[in-house]
Amino acid sequence: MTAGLSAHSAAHSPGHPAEHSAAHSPSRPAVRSFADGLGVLNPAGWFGPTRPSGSGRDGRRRTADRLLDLGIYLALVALVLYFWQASPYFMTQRNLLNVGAAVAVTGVLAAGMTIALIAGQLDLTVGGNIALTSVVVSLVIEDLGWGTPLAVVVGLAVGVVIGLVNTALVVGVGINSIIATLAMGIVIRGVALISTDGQTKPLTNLALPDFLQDRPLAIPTSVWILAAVFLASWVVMTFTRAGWHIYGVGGNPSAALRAGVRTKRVYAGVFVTTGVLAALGGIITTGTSSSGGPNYANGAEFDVLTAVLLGGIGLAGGSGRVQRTLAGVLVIGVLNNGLTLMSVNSYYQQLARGAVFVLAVVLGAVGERRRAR
Amino acid sequence: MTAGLSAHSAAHSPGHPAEHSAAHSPSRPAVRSFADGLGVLNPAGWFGPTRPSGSGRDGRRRTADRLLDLGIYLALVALVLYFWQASPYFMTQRNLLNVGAAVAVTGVLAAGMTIALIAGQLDLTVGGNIALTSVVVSLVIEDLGWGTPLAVVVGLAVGVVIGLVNTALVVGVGINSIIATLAMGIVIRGVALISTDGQTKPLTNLALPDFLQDRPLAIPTSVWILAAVFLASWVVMTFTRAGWHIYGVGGNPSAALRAGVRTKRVYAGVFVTTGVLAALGGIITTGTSSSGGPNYANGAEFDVLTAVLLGGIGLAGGSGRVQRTLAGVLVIGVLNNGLTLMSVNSYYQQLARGAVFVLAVVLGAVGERRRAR
Amino acid sequence: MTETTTAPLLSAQGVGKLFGHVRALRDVSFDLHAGEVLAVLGDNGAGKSTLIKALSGVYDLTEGRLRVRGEDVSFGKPADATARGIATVYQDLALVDTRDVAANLFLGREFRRGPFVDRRRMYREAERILDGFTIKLPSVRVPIYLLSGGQRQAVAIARVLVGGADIVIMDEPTAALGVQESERVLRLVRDLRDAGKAVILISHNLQQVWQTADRIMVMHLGRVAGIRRRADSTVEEIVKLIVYGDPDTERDPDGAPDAGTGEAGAAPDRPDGGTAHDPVKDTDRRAAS
Amino acid sequence: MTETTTAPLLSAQGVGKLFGHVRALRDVSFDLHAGEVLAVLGDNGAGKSTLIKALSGVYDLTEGRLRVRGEDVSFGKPADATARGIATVYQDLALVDTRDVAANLFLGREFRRGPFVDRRRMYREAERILDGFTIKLPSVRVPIYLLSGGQRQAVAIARVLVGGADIVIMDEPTAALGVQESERVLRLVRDLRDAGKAVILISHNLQQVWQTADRIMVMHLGRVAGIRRRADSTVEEIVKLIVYGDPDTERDPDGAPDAGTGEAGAAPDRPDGGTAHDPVKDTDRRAAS
Amino acid sequence: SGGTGTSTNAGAASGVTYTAAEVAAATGAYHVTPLFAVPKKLPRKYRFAFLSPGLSYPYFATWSDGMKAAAKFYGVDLDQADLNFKYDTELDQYKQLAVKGPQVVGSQPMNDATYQQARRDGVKTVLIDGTFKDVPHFGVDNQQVGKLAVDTLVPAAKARMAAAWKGRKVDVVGLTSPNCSDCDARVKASFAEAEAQLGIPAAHTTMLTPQGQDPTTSAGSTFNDFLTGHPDDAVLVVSYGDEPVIGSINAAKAAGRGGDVLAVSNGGDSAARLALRDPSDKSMLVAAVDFQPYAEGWNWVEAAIATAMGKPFATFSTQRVLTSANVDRYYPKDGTE
Ligand SMILES: Nc1ncnc2c1ncn2[C@@H]1O[C@H](COP(=O)(O)OP(=O)(O)OP(=O)(O)O)[C@@H](O)[C@H]1O
Ligand SMILES: Nc1ncnc2c1ncn2[C@@H]1O[C@H](COP(=O)(O)OP(=O)(O)OP(=O)(O)O)[C@@H](O)[C@H]1O
Ligand SMILES: [Mg+2]
Ligand SMILES: [Mg+2]
Repeated sequence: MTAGLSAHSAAHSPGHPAEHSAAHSPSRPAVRSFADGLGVLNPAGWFGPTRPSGSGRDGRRRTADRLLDLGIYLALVALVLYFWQASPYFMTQRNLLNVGAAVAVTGVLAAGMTIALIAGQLDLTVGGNIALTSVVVSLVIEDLGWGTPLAVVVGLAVGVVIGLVNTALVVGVGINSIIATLAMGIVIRGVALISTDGQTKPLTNLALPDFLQDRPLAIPTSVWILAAVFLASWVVMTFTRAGWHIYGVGGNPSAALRAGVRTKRVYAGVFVTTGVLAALGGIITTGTSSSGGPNYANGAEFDVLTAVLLGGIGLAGGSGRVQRTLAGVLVIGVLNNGLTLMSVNSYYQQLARGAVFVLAVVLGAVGERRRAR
Repeated sequence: MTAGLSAHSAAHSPGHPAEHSAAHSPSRPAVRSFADGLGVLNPAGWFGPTRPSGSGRDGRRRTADRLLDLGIYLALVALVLYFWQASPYFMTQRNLLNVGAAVAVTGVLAAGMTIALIAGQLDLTVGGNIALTSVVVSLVIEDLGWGTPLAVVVGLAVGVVIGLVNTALVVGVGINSIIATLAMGIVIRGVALISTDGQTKPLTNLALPDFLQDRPLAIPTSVWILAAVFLASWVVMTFTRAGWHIYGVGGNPSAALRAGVRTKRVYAGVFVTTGVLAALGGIITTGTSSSGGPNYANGAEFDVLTAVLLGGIGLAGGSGRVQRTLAGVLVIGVLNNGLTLMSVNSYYQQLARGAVFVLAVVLGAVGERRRAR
Repeated sequence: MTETTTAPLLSAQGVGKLFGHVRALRDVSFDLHAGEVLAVLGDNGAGKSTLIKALSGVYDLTEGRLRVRGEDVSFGKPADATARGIATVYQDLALVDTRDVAANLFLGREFRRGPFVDRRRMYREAERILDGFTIKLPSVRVPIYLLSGGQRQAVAIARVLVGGADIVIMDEPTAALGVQESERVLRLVRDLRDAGKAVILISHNLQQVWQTADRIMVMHLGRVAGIRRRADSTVEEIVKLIVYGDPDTERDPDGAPDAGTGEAGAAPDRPDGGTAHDPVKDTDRRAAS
Repeated sequence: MTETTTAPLLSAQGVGKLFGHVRALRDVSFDLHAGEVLAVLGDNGAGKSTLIKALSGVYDLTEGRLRVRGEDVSFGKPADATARGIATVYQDLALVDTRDVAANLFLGREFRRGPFVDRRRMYREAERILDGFTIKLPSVRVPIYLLSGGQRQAVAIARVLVGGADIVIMDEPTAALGVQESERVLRLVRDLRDAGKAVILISHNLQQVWQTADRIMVMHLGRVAGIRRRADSTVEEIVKLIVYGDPDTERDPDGAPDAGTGEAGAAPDRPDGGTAHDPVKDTDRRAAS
Repeated sequence: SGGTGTSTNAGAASGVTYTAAEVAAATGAYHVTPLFAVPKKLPRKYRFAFLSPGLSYPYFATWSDGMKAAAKFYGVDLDQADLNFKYDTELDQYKQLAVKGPQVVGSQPMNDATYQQARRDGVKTVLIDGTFKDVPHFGVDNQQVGKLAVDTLVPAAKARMAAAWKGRKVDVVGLTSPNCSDCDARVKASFAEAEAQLGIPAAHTTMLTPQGQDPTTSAGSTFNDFLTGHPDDAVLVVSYGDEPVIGSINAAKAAGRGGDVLAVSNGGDSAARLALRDPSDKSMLVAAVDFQPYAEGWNWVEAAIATAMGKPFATFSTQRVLTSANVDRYYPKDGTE
């Protein structure tokens, strides 16, 4: 290799000097000869999309860029610090648990939406799903008298069915998931409204509310559920084949299919997951409000999308982390909580929420740019 | 050219036999020789995205496929025929004008959203924009007493400012337009809420309501405005350089830039257009409700998106027609009107709307598939 | 050269493929033996990509049958072909840009340990395999989008080695590569052959084919125009097969009217069978699936 | 061959381009005269695409200057280059798939009649121009996505003729084409030259370059390794320039360890300067803008 | 103000008009008191139109049920449109219903454009729970609702402030709903009244707009935040409806602040009735102002008939306040459903 070439190479992959290859004692002689030139080629890539490269791996990156990458976590820390000094009540165990309980349903939905976005899909039926599930669970408990555990199972089954219908439209018929789930969401809420004739169905059997208002180890059940959902999502997406396949299918569906991933099954799994998580949200809602309501969670899909986008997920699929979404959800929760603690006028609260959102995405875009420089 | 090759060619472009080229007397000898082989190559294309080809140009296309392509127009006709026989009130001039008036604001917004989608962008600030505009116009008329024409100008200026802010975020900072406008929408509604302290601001000066309730040539002003907006959108998108550039920028931004199109200016024009059209919607709303309300048009962006998607626009940019959007808007308007005339329970109306939407997109997807076969 | 008299590893018999009313393949038959490189040549639209997609389980056949190691097979999906020991390097590489090298190498066949993926083992194995290539990758934990084109190509090829496949199909593996890199890929192809695997190599570069292939199959308008042992053929014959689908046809003289811009001293306008000619050069579109 | 002593149409002097800390071009100087074809060769990453993007106004220069017809120019955007009579055929063709042929041909310079585009005139002109190509297009009202690759390539090239540019830059116009189609494109290049235009042709196919170019500029690691008149050079010299950036260097013998899989009778592993060698073959990534 | 005089038994010659007893019997558990003695034989076939604010909201859905039942009972045609809380579309919705030529149109609230259009069309208007210009109306409007809540609170609040809460800062919290000007208006009316009657300054009033999936839970967590931020204060809670108040009571209970909260809810929906029956809520939930939406809906049809006939209708005398003491009497069937 000429000096020129290796200098060129070193400029792009500094941690991997050209000498590296010489140090090997290859274990597979048959392929050993396929080698050293490949590392020194045009690092900007020829085939793929023109993503930033090169500079992403060099030393400079480890300063402002890393900070910007941590954006949403920093925003969360900054808000916490601000409210901590601004209100003596903020940093108390009770208040923090309140924040957790307040974002439980949004968080559960956001976990599902994150998985869907990683798979390159969107599920906008979640609001209707919550309404229908809450109505069905209440009707099953009150009118059929089937008992709460069975009602919960029925509620989750509603989520599964919605997930399968979405799968049929998106995978079977081939409709873009934004359009398919937008339309299905209207239908589902119509069904919920018809089931109770527009009325809220209050629970008189309080097993579900009692369960959800319980505080095992001093932590509300809904916070436990939130934590469990995020833990499970993180484990599945990071450590299981299913999660790896979801990332693969989202990043390049055709490549995943050709690599032997059963992509239809993956999509079905994703829509069933978002459906079941929304149904879980509906069950939590039923418990915490002691009632099922066909008007519940109106527009919830867009609130959830806001939280997920705040976490900085890519819209193209194949990337995103549930832990960032959790941070996004908590930013919204902390903001609502802190502004209320400080008795900020509710119209200004709305402005503040919007402003934080704009700020977060601007910082995210600036970070993206610095990386692409 | 061998017989085999020309047979191959004929299979793909039957209307253009290989003999065609021989019939020419080329006017530019310098390039004449660059010729006949190019027409007979692999018709599936090598570089581009794998869009359907070939079969799109053959005879079979002109049957069921054309019908499916006309889907939204057929849906509109079918609904009109159905309601005509179902309700004696439907097919009256007065009722049809009411349908027009009822969809005026949605239609004006939908024209803007269509242009944005053709440009490959989305503007989700339109709901907040209507609210802010209506509030500003009312405040200007009532509290500043500036007179209605000036107030209208101020209202449109609000739309321009919102469009420019969106441009700054999307083009300047480089944020995805879905995220940027979702965030800005929250901010804008916050500003509207603060401006009137959450209250509706009624008009006592009735120049604007009177203007909008006027019926020149027996047609309500708002219908005239709707017609003018769609006519203008159609003319601009079909017959002007600006429109051609919007299609170009939406279809392939990088190609349009390299072809000398000033893409940033095009995007700015698009966002200002959606902003101004939303402001126009806000002004119509102010007039037809005789008041400005910070809660007006809540979630309007998604209603509008539904209408536009019903028109069958592609989400990828570069395609779509305002006349199809108008049909989508009218389908929603006719459906709402007809179901109300027939006194259908509101929950079943919701279900019917959802079902028509699902049906329309399923038919659209089936048509798309047939074409791709 | 390494052709044997044993049963073929892969055998296609009368294979055909219809897309609606377009007949992309008809009556394609050939055998592939262990330890040989079969090059597939043909002009644009000849059906090469369709053929390899059929062999890889991306498309199902409309006619004919495939046998692998003497058994009739039918591939409903790519995973079925993989299970039969067929590995494909697609021209678009088929990598997931957002995932790291190891995740791409093992996509669809991740190692597991109980219910979880065995990340450490995959990273270790990925390092081992790519160390075998002595390729300079920053790390097997780097996402693909940060890699150069050559590095990506290497990862795509390494996927073949992960599965332990013995039938390897490569669709224009050198189309995007420069001189030295192309050579290395071709050397890998020969190494695979020498390790007893069967390789199908699609290329438009006759010179590279000549360096590498044992047999050459030329396709023309969806048919097999001819199969030749490289050692028994000439470049001229192959070029004629590619262009006319027939080794004996002379070009129809009025195929393209002469522009009369005649340029003394310039190279001839048409392939004249000279060895210097690079007959076909092509880039496949992004593979449809 | 057609080189003249008149002032160059285009002249680059000490042109350099930095991406952050990556120096993609440094000190590139050359002249381009009317009625000549200048081929630009170079290995992957040599800077060819960066250079033509700088000449087309896609990138602005960090160093050096450009002169067109003797005047200093500075291109802030592609439209500035177009206005100076520079037209570029990008390798990704830069067509808008959803728009029809005429809209693509005239994109950015639509004919107008009052406030409106003159559609009839554009359709008429588009037909006239493409009739000149005697290309079989279904109609100039067909959207690009329905066209075959060759038809698309023709539309992209026809764009050059629409503007009446006299400096034409083509980035691998034949990369996706088969034998006959490549020939036709090269013939068009020569036709353009003969019509007095100046053409810059980027290609990795030395054989094609040899058929077409008057002068050859080889780039290596962002620099000009050398400019040769084709008539005065040899393929061997050009290959050395491409690979080593220097016509005299002999290959470093331990550049790549020999695998020892030696194959008697096989073609040599490395370019040996034989005319049969196709030194570089490459596909550019989708052009970034 | 709207209806004048009492016509309930004015023309109640037996068999000519429906009697209060007949109406009470027809409405069962809702036990509606008629506003107008409707003739059994109406002068003509009437057609009415009503613009419902949002039928997905249970309160308005119940209104609608009452109207539909009354229309059936009295033999009039009724068309309803659902504004879906898009009040800005009222005029358009009105016009669509006006095609059928109704004699009377009703809505809540009504804007000037719709009012003017109805006048131009010669359609009479009857408002419910709101006032507009000279339009006949009944029920309680936002100002009255806000005042009524505080009226109901005052005795209990004064007692507390004189005893357990003596010397403590007393806040008034108004729970509203996002994007609901009417809700905000009610809450603000309560604030004004609390200042007038209890001397609580504006600075000690806070309007909260809970964000979440359902009104009960979201109000609970937001109110919880408020309690956390005001650990030493006593709080009077008002709202636009029942569910947010129930949420806030639940939150206070969970936070162990039951002694610091007094609340009145508006509406008298099932959620409030359940809470009134719950002994653990007794110390906090003073009362639920019972709007009897079903009765109001029923009454609107009577008022519309009266208006169409050019007759006056009786003054609506709701202000029925549900307490733990009387809830079983007014809603005897609730518990057994
Ligand atoms: N999905 C499809 N639908 C319809 N026709 C198709 C499809 N895929 C391929 N074809 C047709 O089949 C024929 C063979 O195409 P194929 O892609 O296999 O050619 P190829 O030899 O790979 O050509 P190239 O060298 O251009 O890649 C062509 O005529 C093509 O138009
Ligand atoms: N936008 C960019 N940002 C950073 N570096 C870049 C950018 N574009 C090109 N480069 C670098 O500039 C150098 C020259 O790239 P260029 O694309 O001009 O090469 P090329 O000669 O066209 O190669 P190929 O034959 O592979 O297309 C490479 O090292 C590349 O990594
Ligand atoms: Mg191919
Ligand atoms: Mg290049």
